[in-house]
Amino acid sequence: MSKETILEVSGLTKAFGGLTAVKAVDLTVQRGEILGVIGPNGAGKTTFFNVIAGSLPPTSGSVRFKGNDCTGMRADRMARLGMTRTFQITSLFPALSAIDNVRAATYRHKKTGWAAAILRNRAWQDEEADVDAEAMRALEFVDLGKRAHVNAEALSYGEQRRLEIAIAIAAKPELLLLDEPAAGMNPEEGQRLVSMIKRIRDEGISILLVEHHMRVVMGVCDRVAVIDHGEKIAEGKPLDVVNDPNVVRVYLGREAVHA
Amino acid sequence: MSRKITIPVILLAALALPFMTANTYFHHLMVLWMLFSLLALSLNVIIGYIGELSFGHAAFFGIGAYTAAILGMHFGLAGIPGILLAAIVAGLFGFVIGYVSLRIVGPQFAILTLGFGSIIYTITNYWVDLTRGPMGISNIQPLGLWGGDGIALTSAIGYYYVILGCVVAFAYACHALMSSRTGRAFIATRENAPLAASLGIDVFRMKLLGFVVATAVAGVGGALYAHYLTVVTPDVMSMQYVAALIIMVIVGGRGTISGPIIGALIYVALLEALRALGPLRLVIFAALLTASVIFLPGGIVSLWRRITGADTPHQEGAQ
Amino acid sequence: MMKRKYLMAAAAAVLLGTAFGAQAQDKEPVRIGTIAPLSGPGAFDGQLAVEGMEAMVEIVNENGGILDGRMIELVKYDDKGNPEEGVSAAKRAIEQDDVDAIVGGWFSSVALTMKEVTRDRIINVMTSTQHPNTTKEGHKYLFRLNATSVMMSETYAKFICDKMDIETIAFITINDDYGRLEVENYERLLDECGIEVLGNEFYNKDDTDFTTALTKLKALDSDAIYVSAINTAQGATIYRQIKQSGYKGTTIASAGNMNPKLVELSGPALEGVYSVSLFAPDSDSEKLKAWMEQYGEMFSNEPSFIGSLGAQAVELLAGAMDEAGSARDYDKIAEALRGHEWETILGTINFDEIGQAMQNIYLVQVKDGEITSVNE
Amino acid sequence: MDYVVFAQQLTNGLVNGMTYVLIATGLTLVFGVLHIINFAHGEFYMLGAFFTYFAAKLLGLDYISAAVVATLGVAVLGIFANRLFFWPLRKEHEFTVLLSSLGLALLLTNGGELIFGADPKYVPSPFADSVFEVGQLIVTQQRVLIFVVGALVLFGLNLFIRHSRMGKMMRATAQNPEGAALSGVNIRQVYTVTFVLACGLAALAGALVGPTAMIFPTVGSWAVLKGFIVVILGGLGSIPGALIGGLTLGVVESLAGGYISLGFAQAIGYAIIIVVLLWRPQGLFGTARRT
Repeated sequence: MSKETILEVSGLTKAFGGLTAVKAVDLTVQRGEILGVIGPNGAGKTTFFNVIAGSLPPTSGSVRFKGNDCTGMRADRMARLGMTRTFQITSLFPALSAIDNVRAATYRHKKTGWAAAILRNRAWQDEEADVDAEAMRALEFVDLGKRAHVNAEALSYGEQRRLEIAIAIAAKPELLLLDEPAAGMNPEEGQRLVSMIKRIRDEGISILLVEHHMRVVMGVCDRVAVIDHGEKIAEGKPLDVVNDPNVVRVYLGREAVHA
Repeated sequence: MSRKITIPVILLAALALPFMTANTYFHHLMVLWMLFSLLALSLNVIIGYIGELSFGHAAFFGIGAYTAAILGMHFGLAGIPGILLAAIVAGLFGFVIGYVSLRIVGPQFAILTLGFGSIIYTITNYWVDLTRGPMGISNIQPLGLWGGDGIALTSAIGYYYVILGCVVAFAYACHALMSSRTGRAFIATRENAPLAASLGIDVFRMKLLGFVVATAVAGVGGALYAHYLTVVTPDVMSMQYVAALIIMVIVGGRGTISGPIIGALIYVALLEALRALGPLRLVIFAALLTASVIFLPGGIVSLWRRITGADTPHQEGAQ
Repeated sequence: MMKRKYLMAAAAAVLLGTAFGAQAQDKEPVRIGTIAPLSGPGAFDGQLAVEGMEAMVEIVNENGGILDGRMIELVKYDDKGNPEEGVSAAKRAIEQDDVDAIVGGWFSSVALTMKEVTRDRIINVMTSTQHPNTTKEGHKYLFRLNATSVMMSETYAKFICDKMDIETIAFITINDDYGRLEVENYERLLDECGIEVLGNEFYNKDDTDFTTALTKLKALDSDAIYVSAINTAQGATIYRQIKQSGYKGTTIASAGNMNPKLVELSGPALEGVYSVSLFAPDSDSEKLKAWMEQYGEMFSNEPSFIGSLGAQAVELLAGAMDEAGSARDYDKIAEALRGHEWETILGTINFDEIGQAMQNIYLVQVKDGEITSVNE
Repeated sequence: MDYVVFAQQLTNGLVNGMTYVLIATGLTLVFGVLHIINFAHGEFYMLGAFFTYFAAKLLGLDYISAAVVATLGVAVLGIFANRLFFWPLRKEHEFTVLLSSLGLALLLTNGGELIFGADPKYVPSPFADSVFEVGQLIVTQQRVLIFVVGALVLFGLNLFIRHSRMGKMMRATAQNPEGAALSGVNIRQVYTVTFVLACGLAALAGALVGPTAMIFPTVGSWAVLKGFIVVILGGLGSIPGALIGGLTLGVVESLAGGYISLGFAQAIGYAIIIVVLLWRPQGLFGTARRT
């Protein structure tokens, strides 16, 4: 594992009026790493995630991606730099077929435009062939190859969540931000997700994962950070973190750590 | 596949259409059909592809018509340069208005375009020195190559072919758009803007691009219209035309290429067929319109899909 | 409601007209196309115009028709008061329905565009349009009945100068070519006789409230306010709001826009208001009386100026076709129209070289809710 | 003298503004609660004016009774309009619903022209020509009536939405239709009541404004245009927004017409709105979807 830092968050703070949802959080993601961010409900995980992903502007602090300052940068520009996110609530192009969902996701790393399509030139033909092949590969990666021509809205919930991942990886990001990918999944689907996330990392994509399900986090993350009341209270290897007295105290009485 | 056969057949039929009748009035109706097809296709870029609704489209149509008329009146330009300038002027207006309005989306955007449309309409009505006010500009020269070169298109059949050419070209451009990276970005923007942004698509830029293209093409339509009818009044910007264009796109089937063309045909043909009903005409028209919306929300094109069973492979639109 | 039923029946009759008409009469009818605003904001004016024509058609047909027993049939087209629709309607009338003559041009904007379709192709009698360009840039088969706004304002200015005891005047004017031309004319003409024009406010054709303009005009404190309103609804609102604003001076209605409906809608606000018109309902012309009687039998509306112009158009066409001995020999019909003076329901009329009619203009005034002509 | 003219123009603007408010309130209600852009809204204004006219003429009612009958009658029509044109399409795309309302608008205008006749009509009112004079300021009683009734109705509507059970259900539906349905709100009833209120408000506006101008079947398109402008200025779905937006538009038009140019008054009104929207794209009181 190389030691290159791909994402560096320092002193990140987000306040809504008088309420400070995120307080001076520092965090780094190394290239090729899977970092999990956990915390009880209402701890500020989602706000933290949205500020990093560019959906919300931070009150103070900075986010650096591959050494570039991208604090408060618009989501689409961050995506073009190589950072892609998923959404907590299933977010697809519902009226399009699964393959068209994924095709649209290849936008970032393709070049030809409308004019080339009108001319039907070589570059366009080559690229369209690439788009089709890449989209199919992404679908097969999440076991949806056979469902390629089904409209996204007609897929089952589990399939839709996997399609989201196919969309994310078809964008070929360097860093993937996953927002509670296991939300609403049964244990079996969760297990499938864990192995999928590992395979994504094997493709060379670094991952930052905000999650609620401990099982997923424990199974897949290289490192884990814990947030409570907007503050980072622990960071380290998953096993070390669950045994951290601070973490135990935060989770006790709210929910079992090993739930 | 069947597409390989149907498109040439349709094209041939469109080319042969004026020869089916010597009645010049039918030729006039054909010209109107093609003109509305072009306008409806352009509005379809906004409604069908970027998924916004514009109540200001007739204003851009009017800007194109007035540009052509004023250029002809003051500079004797009555040809291709005039049409290109009409497209540029309408597109520039589209750029400024889109740049301002597309910061918000959905119903707010729609009504904002209504406001801009009304402003343009009011100014056209009142700036008499430029536009000659409510009387409009009449005696606009017929279409030529450069203007003042003696070549002038005066027959309805001639206009039919010129506008048919524009419709075919723009329909092809729309088709190409849908199989391009840009088109996928349009549709992604329409279907789910936050997700599109997370994939690196600049949603605002895509919407603006679509809006500008649509307004520029509406400008071309306006210029052709002005040369064909030889008259333009501020009425071309009225709500009547705004409503007519929206009706064509949605009744035909938004987000498709055949839909707006069929919608335009239905609009022209139905109003003509109902003419004999006298005062009942518009009532029946409105009743048919609402019935078609309620029973066929996906537009006429969706009926075709329903009959043929399967989804067509080239389904650009979501109903 | 009766009137509605009648209109529906008339529409049905037009539908069936060709089929049954041909059976009932031996000879084919002469078909006159009329292009008028039958829907939209001008619909009422269009209705009045068409009613006037229908009453005259009835009179001609009852007297045995024209050209040795051919009946006249009206074919109605809706231009919605919109020039583009006017062009379409004219094309349809000529190219599809093959009518024998066209009566139209109620609104100037429609007239100016429609004449390009009818140019040198068909006899086209323009009615209420006042725009000078209608005939100035007209064509050899085009005739216009109404006086141009220039002719109207010259006559009217004379009346205003001679008969009304005012020193200052202000205008509220419709913002279009017609209105602008009127203001221009009057500023010059009234200035010549020493009446000072204190100001003018333009309103737009879709305005429904005029209090802002009237507040400004009232503050000018002129002896008279001249109201230029073609649209009956707008006119009535303006007259009422002038009264409501507490204005005490003289109100003058623009030329050719006084009609019974306006009087009815404006109520007391129009009492004593002057206008000029080609149509004086209290005239003692026998022809006019016959037409008004016929109109009263057929319709619930009062006969109006715009309707009388429609009737005059039918009357002239019938006469000229008879004289030409054909409904289609347009050169001969045009020659007949230009050839001599005609006695019509509105009195004597003759046409100049460009097809512009010359006829009497009366000064009228509303007295006890009736439009009455002001005699010398 | 100058300040009298100014005060007069301001008064004109406030009264005209209140008619815009009455028109816009129903429009904003339907959008706020049901997320429907109702293009036919202006036609209910038209119907309100015509029903008042016919109630007075055919039933021989005095102006106030006729206005009440017309308002209630059109409110009932709202039930049918909803059942036929809006409720069946509640799950369709917003563009489809919009087109349905456009169809309804065309149907009502042209149907109105056929049934009521194309001739303009005047709704007689005993208050139309009587004036209040405050110094040199002159206002007709009808215009005072418009302002007072408008203010009272808005106040009542506000109470209804804030405190009644139905008002709470409407607010719940506005925020989250699915959630509201799950928690036992009768969505169908909310649709009905919203349309009854909206159509009633539009009709009331028509009944009140009728005597200040002539009425004709195409007057609805004017009304809906003004309504949209006000609603977008105030913020779609916001009733305080409709109030402030309507009065602002009325005053701006009146002052722009009075002191700049009458012909451009409308354009100036729209231009000011666009400036406001540049500053607050969601309108003065609204929340908007942003790109």
